[in-house]
Amino acid sequence: MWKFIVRRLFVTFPQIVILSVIIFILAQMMPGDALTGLIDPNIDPAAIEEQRERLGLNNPWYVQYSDWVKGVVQGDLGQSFRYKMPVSDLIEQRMINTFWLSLLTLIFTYAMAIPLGIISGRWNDTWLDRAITGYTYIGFAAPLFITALLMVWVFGFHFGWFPTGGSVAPGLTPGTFEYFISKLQHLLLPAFSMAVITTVSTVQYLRSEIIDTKQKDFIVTARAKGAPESRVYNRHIFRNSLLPIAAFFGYEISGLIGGSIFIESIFSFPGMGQLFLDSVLLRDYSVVTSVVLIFGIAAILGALLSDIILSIVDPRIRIK
Amino acid sequence: ACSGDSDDGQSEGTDSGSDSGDSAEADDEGESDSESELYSIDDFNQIKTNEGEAIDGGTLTFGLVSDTAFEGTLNWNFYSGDPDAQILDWFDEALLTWDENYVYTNDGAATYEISEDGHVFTFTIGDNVNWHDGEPVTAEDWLFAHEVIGHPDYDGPRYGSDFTNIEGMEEYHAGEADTISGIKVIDDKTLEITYIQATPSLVTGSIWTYPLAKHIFGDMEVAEMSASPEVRENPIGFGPFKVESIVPGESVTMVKNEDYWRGEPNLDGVTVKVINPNVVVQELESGGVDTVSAFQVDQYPDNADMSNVEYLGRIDRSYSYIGFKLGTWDKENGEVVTDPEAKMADVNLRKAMWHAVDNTTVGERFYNGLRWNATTLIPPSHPEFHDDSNAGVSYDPEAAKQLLDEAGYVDVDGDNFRENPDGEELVINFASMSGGEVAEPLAQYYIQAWEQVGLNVQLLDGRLQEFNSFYDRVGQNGDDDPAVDIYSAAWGVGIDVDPRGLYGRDAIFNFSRYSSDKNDELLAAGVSEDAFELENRQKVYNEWQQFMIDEVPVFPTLYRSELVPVNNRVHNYYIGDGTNMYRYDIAVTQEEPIVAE
Amino acid sequence: MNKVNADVQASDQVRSPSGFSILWREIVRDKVALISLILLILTCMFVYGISLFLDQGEIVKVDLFAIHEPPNDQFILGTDYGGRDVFGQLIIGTRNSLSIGILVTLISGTVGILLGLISGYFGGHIDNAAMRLVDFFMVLPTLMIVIVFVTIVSDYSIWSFSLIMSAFLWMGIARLIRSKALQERELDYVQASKTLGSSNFKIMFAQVLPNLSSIIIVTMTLNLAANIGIESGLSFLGFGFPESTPSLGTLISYARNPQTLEFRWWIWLPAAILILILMLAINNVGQALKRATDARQRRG
Amino acid sequence: MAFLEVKDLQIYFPIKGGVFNRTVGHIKAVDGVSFSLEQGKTYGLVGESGSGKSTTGRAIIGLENVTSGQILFEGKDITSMKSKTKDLRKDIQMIFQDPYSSLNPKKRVLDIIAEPLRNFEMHSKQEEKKKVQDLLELVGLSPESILKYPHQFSGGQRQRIGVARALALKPKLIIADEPVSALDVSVQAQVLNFMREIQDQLNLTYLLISHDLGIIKHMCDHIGIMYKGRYVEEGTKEEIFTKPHHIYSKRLVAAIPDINPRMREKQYRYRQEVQEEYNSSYNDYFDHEGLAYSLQSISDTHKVALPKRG
Amino acid sequence: MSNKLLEIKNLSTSFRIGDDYYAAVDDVTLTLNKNEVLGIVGESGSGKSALAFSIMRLHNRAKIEGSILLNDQDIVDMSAANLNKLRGDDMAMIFQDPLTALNPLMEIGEQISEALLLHNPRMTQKQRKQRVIELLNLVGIPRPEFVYEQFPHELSGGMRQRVVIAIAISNKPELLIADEPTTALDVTIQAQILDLIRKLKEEMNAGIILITHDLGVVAEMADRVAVMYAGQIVEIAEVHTLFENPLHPYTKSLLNSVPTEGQDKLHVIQGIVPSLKNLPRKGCRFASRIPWIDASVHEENPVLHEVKPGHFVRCSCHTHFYFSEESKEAEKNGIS
Ligand SMILES: Nc1ncnc2c1ncn2[C@@H]1O[C@H](COP(=O)(O)OP(=O)(O)OP(=O)(O)O)[C@@H](O)[C@H]1O
Ligand SMILES: Nc1ncnc2c1ncn2[C@@H]1O[C@H](COP(=O)(O)OP(=O)(O)OP(=O)(O)O)[C@@H](O)[C@H]1O
Ligand SMILES: [Mg+2]
Ligand SMILES: [Mg+2]
Repeated sequence: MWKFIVRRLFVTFPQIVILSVIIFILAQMMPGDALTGLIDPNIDPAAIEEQRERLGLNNPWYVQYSDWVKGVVQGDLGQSFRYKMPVSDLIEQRMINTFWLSLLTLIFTYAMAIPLGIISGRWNDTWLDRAITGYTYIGFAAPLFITALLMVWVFGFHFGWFPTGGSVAPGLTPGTFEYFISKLQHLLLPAFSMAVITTVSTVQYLRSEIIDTKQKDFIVTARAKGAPESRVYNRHIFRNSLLPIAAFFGYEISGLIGGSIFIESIFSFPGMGQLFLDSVLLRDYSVVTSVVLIFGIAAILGALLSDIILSIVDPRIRIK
Repeated sequence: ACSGDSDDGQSEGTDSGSDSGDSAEADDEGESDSESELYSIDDFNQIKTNEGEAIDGGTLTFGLVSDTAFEGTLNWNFYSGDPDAQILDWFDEALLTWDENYVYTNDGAATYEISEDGHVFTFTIGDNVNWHDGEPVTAEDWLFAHEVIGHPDYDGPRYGSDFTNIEGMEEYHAGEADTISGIKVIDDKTLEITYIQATPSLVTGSIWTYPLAKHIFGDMEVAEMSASPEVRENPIGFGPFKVESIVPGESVTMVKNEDYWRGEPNLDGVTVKVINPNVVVQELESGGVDTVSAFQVDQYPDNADMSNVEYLGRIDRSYSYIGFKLGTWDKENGEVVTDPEAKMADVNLRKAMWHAVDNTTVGERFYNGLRWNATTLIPPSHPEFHDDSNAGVSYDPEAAKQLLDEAGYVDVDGDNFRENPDGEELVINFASMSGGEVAEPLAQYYIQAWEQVGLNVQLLDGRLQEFNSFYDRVGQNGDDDPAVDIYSAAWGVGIDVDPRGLYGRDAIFNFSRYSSDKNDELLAAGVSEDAFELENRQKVYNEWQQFMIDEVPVFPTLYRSELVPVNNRVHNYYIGDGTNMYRYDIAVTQEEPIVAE
Repeated sequence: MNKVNADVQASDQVRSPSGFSILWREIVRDKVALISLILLILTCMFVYGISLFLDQGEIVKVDLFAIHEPPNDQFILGTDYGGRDVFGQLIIGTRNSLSIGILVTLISGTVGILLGLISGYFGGHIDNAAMRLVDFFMVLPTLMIVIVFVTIVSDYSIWSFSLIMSAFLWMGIARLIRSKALQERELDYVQASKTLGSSNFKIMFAQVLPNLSSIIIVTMTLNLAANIGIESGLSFLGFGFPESTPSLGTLISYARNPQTLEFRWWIWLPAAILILILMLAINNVGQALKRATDARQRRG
Repeated sequence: MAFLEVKDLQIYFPIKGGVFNRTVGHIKAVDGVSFSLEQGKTYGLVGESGSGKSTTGRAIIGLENVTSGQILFEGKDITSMKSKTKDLRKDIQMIFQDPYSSLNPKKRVLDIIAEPLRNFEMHSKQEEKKKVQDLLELVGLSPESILKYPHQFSGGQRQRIGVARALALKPKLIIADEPVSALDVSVQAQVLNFMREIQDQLNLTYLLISHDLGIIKHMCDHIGIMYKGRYVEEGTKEEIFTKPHHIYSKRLVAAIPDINPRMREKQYRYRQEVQEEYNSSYNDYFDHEGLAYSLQSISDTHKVALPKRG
Repeated sequence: MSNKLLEIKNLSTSFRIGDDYYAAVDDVTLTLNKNEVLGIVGESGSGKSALAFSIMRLHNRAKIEGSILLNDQDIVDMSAANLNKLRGDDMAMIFQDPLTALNPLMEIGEQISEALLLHNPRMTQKQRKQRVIELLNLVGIPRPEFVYEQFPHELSGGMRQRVVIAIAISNKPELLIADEPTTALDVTIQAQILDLIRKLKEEMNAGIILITHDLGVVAEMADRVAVMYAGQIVEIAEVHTLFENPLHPYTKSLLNSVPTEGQDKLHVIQGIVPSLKNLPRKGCRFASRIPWIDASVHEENPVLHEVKPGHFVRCSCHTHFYFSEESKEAEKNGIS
């Protein structure tokens, strides 16, 4: 097991290095830099140039890169130009929000996907199944942002059930119960909006997995033992069909990252996705590179996690 | 401060297709639907009408409209983004206030006197002006602000010509001096600053009026100040409200500063929270916020009858313009080099292009009259200097055609596009910035309008340029992209009207790269000691406005207005300057905002 | 009886194994899929046909006097904030979005199929390397790279856009084809071809590839459904095509503006519905094809 | 000079493992196998599943990399892939086990049978078609079948198509890896009969791989028995079936069910005896790793894996 | 009478193909006694498995007609709940492919003990485990405690088949159906498994239906043999009778196509088994495969005739059957 993880990490490490180089070069290729935004006749261009020099923005990318790597190795992701604070602090703030958002999204996703997938797979080709597959097709076709916008409109403003922006109501003291409740309230709608879309693939996957498992020989064996239908489904079919879903879990992370950019921007939710988009637009390179790197690492770790989960739950590929 | 201003207006106000296409006057009747009304900024107040009885206390919610989180650099000496400034306004303020003509007055936290020769300013800070922690605001603090900004390690954007105009500042900045020779602390509350050049600009915004609390920042490394908790988490000021808590990037809660020097504020507190531009209207309707930092004028026609708010309005200190590339930037010497051979070098061509566009209609159709035809390069937000009598260049496509014909721009190959006087094909590349919702049809409109007079104008790369690449290519770093022939942009004008920063020979932001001796002369005259005399200065600038109309290195297209909706429960709210109202005056009539019907 | 008698007519249900006819039969049998297919073909014919007669320049022409017209006689679907005819934009936008979808599907499909086939067929180190490459592309920050592309490439056209998007969309199909090719190469007919002296190249493309054809058709169809909406997300973030190149995404993303979303449905709703219908239709066809390739799920 | 001679053939498959996925061991699929074939005869290779029969066959035709050892065909070394010249490749062909998967379902019979022709010989379309039709007739299928697809044939017919393909290049040696084990008894008979017929006609040599001793007995002249990658016994049909010497061979022979129900009891008892012998004398026949010893000749044609005497 | 365990009367099992039902098992009638092994042989697709699945009622979408009486209880009309009580208890089945018949994600022990749990709910966990170990011992698996916790993929094919058998016999069924239990296995292992079944039969006194296409296996194991062709039973007889005196042309052909000593040329049955869809629904189904026998000798709608006590044959064409020398000639001609 450990050997396996170590081996995966060995493969992962160069991936991360190449990833960081690529994003660094890309960041440099973008027109403008963090100081471009300061179009102000009252600001002396010389002062800007001075700052640019001081921040090393005029160095070739590899020099900047090596400086950055030197920092990263020492755990210093650099300084955000825009926020005037260490990138690591900034990311820490945002990451917590995104973490909870993703977690809740995942919970919603699975809470919806598993029952729907099971119903759809067990009673396939009934009207219930058709309704569920219909939903999955529509969910597959509907752009995330339209769904989210409509959610804000309907549940945020029309019904006024949920707050429509931010991560917490102003003025609450962290740690108090109100703070916690407020946080949760702010998470519900974005998480649900995202889950409505992310559920789709899991439902479809689970459905076909169940239909597949239903035809397996060992199911006949179970029936031949005299197992009633309920037991055949609960003990044999669901268990076997849910395993691949468990392995899917890690890969969901990549999807969440992509989705968070839309959701956070629509809900003005200060998380990593929003930070990423802002930093790209404002050329806050140290933040961009760090965020992308973290996204990349999260995706890589997600894939690793999937492999590990699969190797734990599936005895056929269990690694000692 | 002036700033590059992306054209962020959206067009929502609709005008239905009225009869013919060339009418400049709006047609309110016809087949138009309910939204086709025209508005005028003159119909708006700058100060909220008060209805009902104000209560004691209450809290106001201020919507900070932004699609990004605010940076949280909550100190005037370090901030760089507008959202931070919006927050700062509530809890910190400048020592000097100004009137509606942007001239410093003596009713602020400090007063000033000018020496005979206009070089030495003596400031006196009011005795009851104290920081939120009770420490008095001192001359020492004011000096300290200058020392920090001038420090070589300073990482904010403030250091510039305003500072280099102080005696001894450059030596200090270069590290050659330990102190700034031009600034003297006379006593606890009195400061004296000597400026190298005495200009009328000094009293219209060129003085740094934000002290920095030395008792707090005094022991800190300059480089670390902007990231310190004293800026980000527990910011301090001496304004009417005190910061109580901050949710980074999202919201700030403030309570009243009972010790405020003007007196105890009416409100108990203020909550500033970021709201997405997409939900401004909904937040206002539902009472989620009392007022907002910005309201896009194109949303106004659809929401003009929102029942729970009153709209305040004023003329914005900005204008949109179209510029012609006439030269390049010489990095070595830091000055504009005008190229007489440039594609757009023919003034008739430029003027014809101005004649060709119908800005009145653009303003009416895209902005329902809340932006309107611009005539000169000094907007009416500066009533003292804007030349009302100058009508600029009118929409007249026939005149445009004639000008072009005379200048030799005629269609020789019959493709309906004019060739240049040498008979070569003339394709004009137009750079326009993306961002504003209406940006694209607007650019498209201009191209069509020019096509009408036979000019082949093409959008650079066939699309709008993203903010950063736009300014990169237009030459904000001095590297002008030769592919750009004309561009459309906007300038926010500083409270000081002096246009040198935008049109001076040594201004990198003079993107058209136009220069001439006459221009230099006029601009210099505008800030000479003579110009202390208002009439002289007006004369100079009127002449300059006309000169720019004649030369057309750029031409202004639209003037703008600013609208702010305010919940009806709010009293004494105001926008703009010189209203004689202050934030501590603001009050509310009930605990909760009024909700729209 | 002096005749070779062994050659028996195996069965009456002699059907071409081309797979295509099976696919076709499945679609015909499935009413929803059939209707979807007809709808799709009609849409394509209509959109591509009519856009030959439409002048894109005319449609995207700004008309200051026709801004935000609701649907009327002159403008069937009203106008947008530039006074431009929404219906015309819808037609051209659909064409553009379809073209993008098709292009992206084809380009990413080709790359994916080639890499997957090579990787699966040869296995071993080649496979290993190829799969690491796939892994790597999976973690690349697609959005950022696309944004950079949009800002630095001066020729931002349907072609270049499709190319860059394809660079991030070939991995799924590569994986699928690889796993199928891995299975396929173990089959005796591949071994047989080797013993018969066919080159690897020949075996891969002439022998293995045809056997993957139905699965390729199915995935490509389903991918097409996904790829049609691909630029709408980017348009939403402000990195879509210029408005002079209308697309469904551009039209939908006008809904970003709250005023448009709430008061001017005619600008974005038809596009949103159209994209939904297109994706559903293609998806329906794809799902029917999928059932056809999976004998156990085949209907009837 | 033997027609085909396999000398001390070893084929190892690496086992990957460890942190770096390095090769940590080997599966000795074939471990020191030597035998030779006579032209025109059928040589049978039997053994239980996984004993390395297929691997041996596949190595001869070049589908498997040889770890060490030598394969000589008509005196020429064809051990490595490269040494297999075009002509040599034509001389050795293979019939596969599964008539369903060994024919590409997407190809017409014409393309299937013409594949080797196209690779090695240049023919016009007409010639090619003629040749294919001739081949079809040879294997007893109607020439009209060329435009049909494999799934339109029964298992036995498919296997004939496979044979026709193998015959297209007029090979001298055919390796038949379980050619009938996927077929029903009645169809099996069809294919086996036919294989014998063309052998006589075309002077073919077969290397017949099977685990069905009934078939081996029916078809082969010489038989080799494999166990865990090694030979345990080799001899003529009579020697193997009437006087199996190695305990494993005995066990294998005893395991064949007898078709005569009256022999049931006898067979059962015989099997018990062999089992007892197997249990008691296991160590005499297998080394400490449970592998067979190297072959010792006990007669001209009969060899048995026994520990070296003395 | 009391010796009769299973009685099948006019059983037909039909599958839906397209819009019609086609009978894969067509009008099968047979009986099985206690402590008897009934062998069923036939080519692939002749309906052997379909018959077995019908007896267990394991088809989910087939139409079953006729009656199946197990200890005089009719299985065909039985409710699902009652059926579940029977399955795995009174009747059990061994499947053809041991590689797929076990749940890959469940421990061996759990899979066996599930069968116990379902029918002996009062057994404690401990008792069950003990019984599982016993069973594993019984089917000859070494180190049962260890295997108990293993997963299917960790066992060889032969081992897995033993596990499948252990599951089947866990509740001492009266009826055991073994559908090609050794087809996937090596000869040596086949011999062991057959020994095991034989031993179990003796111990349990069960009736066994042994389905196979290997005539050798039948010869070794069965007391009586039924030969199936195209969904029908064409001949049933006591094993010695059938092997020594086969009557139906199909049985004869089958026996002749097995390679035996001294046989130079194996017998070949012409043609192929007709597929379900194009079965001749009328007349002798084997007629097309013996074209040299005149059509008139086949019965219109042949039924099983009892030609001797206990020896049943369908269609009287057997009285005219001879192996066609002509056909052999034809094949030779075809080659030359
Ligand atoms: N490509 C391979 N990689 C690793 N091991 C292999 C490979 N091919 C075969 N083996 C192993 O080599 C051994 C011999 O396999 P081979 O297929 O030759 O046996 P066989 O006697 O033909 O068996 P069967 O009767 O099942 O066909 C087996 O243990 C098998 O697992
Ligand atoms: N679920 C089903 N749906 C449709 N047809 C089926 C189904 N199961 C079996 N058949 C058909 O019924 C016929 C009998 O099949 P069955 O599996 O009983 O044959 P078998 O004698 O067991 O063959 P084998 O020896 O290959 O196992 C075949 O033609 C088969 O195609
Ligand atoms: Mg083999
Ligand atoms: Mg069967």
